[in-house]
Amino acid sequence: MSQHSHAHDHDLAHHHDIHSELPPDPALRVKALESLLTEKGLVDPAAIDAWIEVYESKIGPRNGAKVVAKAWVDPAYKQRLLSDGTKAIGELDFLGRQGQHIVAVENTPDVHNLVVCTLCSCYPLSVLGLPPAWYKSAPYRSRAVIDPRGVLKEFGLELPEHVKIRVWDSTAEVRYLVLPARPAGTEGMSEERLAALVTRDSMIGVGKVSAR
Amino acid sequence: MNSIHDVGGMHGFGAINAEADEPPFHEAWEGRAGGILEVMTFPAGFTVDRFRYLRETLRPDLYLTQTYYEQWIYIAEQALLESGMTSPEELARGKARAPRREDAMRSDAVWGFLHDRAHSGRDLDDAPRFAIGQRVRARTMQPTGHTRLPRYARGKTGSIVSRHGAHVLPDASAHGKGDMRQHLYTVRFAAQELWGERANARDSVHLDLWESYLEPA
Amino acid sequence: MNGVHDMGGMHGHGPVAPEDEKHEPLWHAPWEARMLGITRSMTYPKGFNIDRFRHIRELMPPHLYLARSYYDHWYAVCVAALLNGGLATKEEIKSGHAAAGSAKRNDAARADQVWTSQKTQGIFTREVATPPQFATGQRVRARNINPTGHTRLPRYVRGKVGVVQIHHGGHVFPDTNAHVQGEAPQHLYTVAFSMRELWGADASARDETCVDLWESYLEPA
Amino acid sequence: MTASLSDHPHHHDHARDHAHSDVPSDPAVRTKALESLLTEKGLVDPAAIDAWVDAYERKIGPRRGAQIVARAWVDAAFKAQLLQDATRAIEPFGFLGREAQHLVVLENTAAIHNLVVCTLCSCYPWGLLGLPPRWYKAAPYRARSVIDPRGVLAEFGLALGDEVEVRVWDSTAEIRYLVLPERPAGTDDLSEPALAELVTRDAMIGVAKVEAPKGKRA
Repeated sequence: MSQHSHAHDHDLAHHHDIHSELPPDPALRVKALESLLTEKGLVDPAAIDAWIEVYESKIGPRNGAKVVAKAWVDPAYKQRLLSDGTKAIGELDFLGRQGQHIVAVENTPDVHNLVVCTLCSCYPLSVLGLPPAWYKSAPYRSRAVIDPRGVLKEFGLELPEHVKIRVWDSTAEVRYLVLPARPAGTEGMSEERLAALVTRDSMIGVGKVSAR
Repeated sequence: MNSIHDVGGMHGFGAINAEADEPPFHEAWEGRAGGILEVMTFPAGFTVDRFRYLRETLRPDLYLTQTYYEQWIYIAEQALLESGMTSPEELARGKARAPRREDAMRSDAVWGFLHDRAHSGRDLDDAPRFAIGQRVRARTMQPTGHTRLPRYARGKTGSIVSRHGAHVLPDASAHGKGDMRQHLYTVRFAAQELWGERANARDSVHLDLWESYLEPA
Repeated sequence: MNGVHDMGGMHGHGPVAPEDEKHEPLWHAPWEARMLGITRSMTYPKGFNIDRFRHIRELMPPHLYLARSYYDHWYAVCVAALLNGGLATKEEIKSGHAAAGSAKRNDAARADQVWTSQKTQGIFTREVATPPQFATGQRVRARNINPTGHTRLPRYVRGKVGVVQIHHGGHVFPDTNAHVQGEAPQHLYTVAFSMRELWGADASARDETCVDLWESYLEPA
Repeated sequence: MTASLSDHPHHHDHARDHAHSDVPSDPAVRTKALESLLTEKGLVDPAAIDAWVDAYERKIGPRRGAQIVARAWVDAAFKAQLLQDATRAIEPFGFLGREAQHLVVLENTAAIHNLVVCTLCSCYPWGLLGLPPRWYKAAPYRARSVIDPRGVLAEFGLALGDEVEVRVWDSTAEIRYLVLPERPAGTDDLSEPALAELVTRDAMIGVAKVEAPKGKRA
């Protein structure tokens, strides 16, 4: 497992000496970067717009909510989802970049799952859209693996002592989707209505789904 | 506390850039800051361990960017605020409200203070638990308060190379627990035990560790 | 690389203080959206990949890594990638304009390719000739290694013993891919570590943390 | 003892940045404001600050440590006592005190090279070497000296053969370490004061060797 340190040091140099010579305000720097890249033909602004459109209207937590609702109403699908998340989510055509290899982890009365990426911000984008700011921040990344109950308390979620917490640190390209418990009192609901109940937070593991 | 101060074994901080013929203070205010933190009257019960702990609570990016003596000023501000000796308004305005004390250290007492022999060694009746040469493991523990057991050594096995009698335990003394004392040992860890077989087979790192940090290996 | 990015198990970063899901905007400023678009669609140097992106981010000056917001990290990485790859100069980055007379490329990713990229990119499973060394249920130890280059083995699990939960087959290996030394795929496993093993006797006896680890990170326990 | 002092270990680890917002950002202004406030409250005497600054600018510095090294080079009995109980051996010099209460002297030999660091903050033998240099207190040195001591020494221009054992000493308690460097060849005729002149601060931290005087070098 050799790695050439010279390539590594080379990158280091580029970071160090540029930041002190640039304006602190990111808005100015990003504007300058876009105009430079456009002038050099290294980016097409229309493609930037298209990517923003992808996350503003095509990809988001409603994808994940549909997967959860289907698993709640269709036991066979739930079984497929838990045994091969990628294939089952592929059935709904919700696979995609940062969501090609997905493992669904089920919350039960005895086990509560919590997803984090301590090393950067890995997150199942294709089913949940872009991660919230707190998910990418140092407080969450640092404490989720050492004090999950303390972190959940900050989300207003207190789990009884007997519940086992399983934290999933997304250190590879495998992405984790929490299958929250279906709330009581939703027996008569349609799949669509159930999906509407499913919150983004519950699919990360920092919240539960409530019937109201 | 596993905060940013515990940097042993980290990468990414770049070159050391040692300065030749460096003056003790690069600017006048640094000398003043050093002097303040050394000769000022601290709150009752304040200890060097509390001093170190307060520095560890600095916001991580500030810990890495503020100069050393600027962090000392932060420590003094925290010590004064948390003990109520100073109010936030006084600090912000630099103007005092409460009555003046007359017991500050005088200049003619400074040389004596710098050569005073009060120290952290303490008497302790119970015999030391570990012997020279004994194999011990640094415990895997994650106190959220002050500790002097760096993360890089936790869970690692080494051998006792010397004993220093009993000393005040920083983990207690930093949090108002006064004079709890424990036997203090120097433990040698092989570099390969700490960093894996790619480390030099001959080299070692020595840490001074309190008895409660250690367990028989 | 034991950088500030490897923060699992740290204290001192303050409260999570999450924004309520119902009110958190997708972007907290327009430049964040533009920066995402740039990162997704700009032309990178040859051989650039997501593992290299992560590694260059880890190489940010530590205080900037801790102080700057997320998309501002992406800005730092894109700029470093452009400079390292010779696609732009420092003066161009500072001015925001191409140097006089410099060539303009015509191969930038187009808007009509975006959805295809979203649907098809980011597949990291690969065939691996050798059979998996470990089986689910087996006790393994995360090796005590401290590479100075990119790795996905967090410091908090090194030397710890866990149980293989899932075998994911072969995956691109980041420690070589990040340094443009090939994908060198290896078997990938999810390993569960009890909190007590990771953090000591005061930790919960019941909870555990699962980490995805490549075969070369592991040894039989 | 106010409650906040006894906030026991499992306090919440909220980073204390609230105090940063309402104090001046420029450290010089911030220090001046603090000094004037403390003086008004009678919590500090500016003349005492002057005396402290003067002590470390002019009186307490590496020349103290150099005296001890030179004595050890010329007086075998003292060296033996120094290596056995440095605190007692150094007592007569009048150097003990602040940040120099429990001393251990580490002898460098052809086979063993010692290097001193404090990875957690900046512990350093003030009484013998004065105040630590900036690089000693900064992250690059603190982070790497325990994991890559030979890389650190190379940055100081010191290359050690693989046959040499490097011992790093992380000052995690109140024990303060002083490296006793090897005496350079070709200095047999030098007086103790002349030998002391050769001894650098860096050599007593372990990031350098003591060089023979220019004329004498092989």
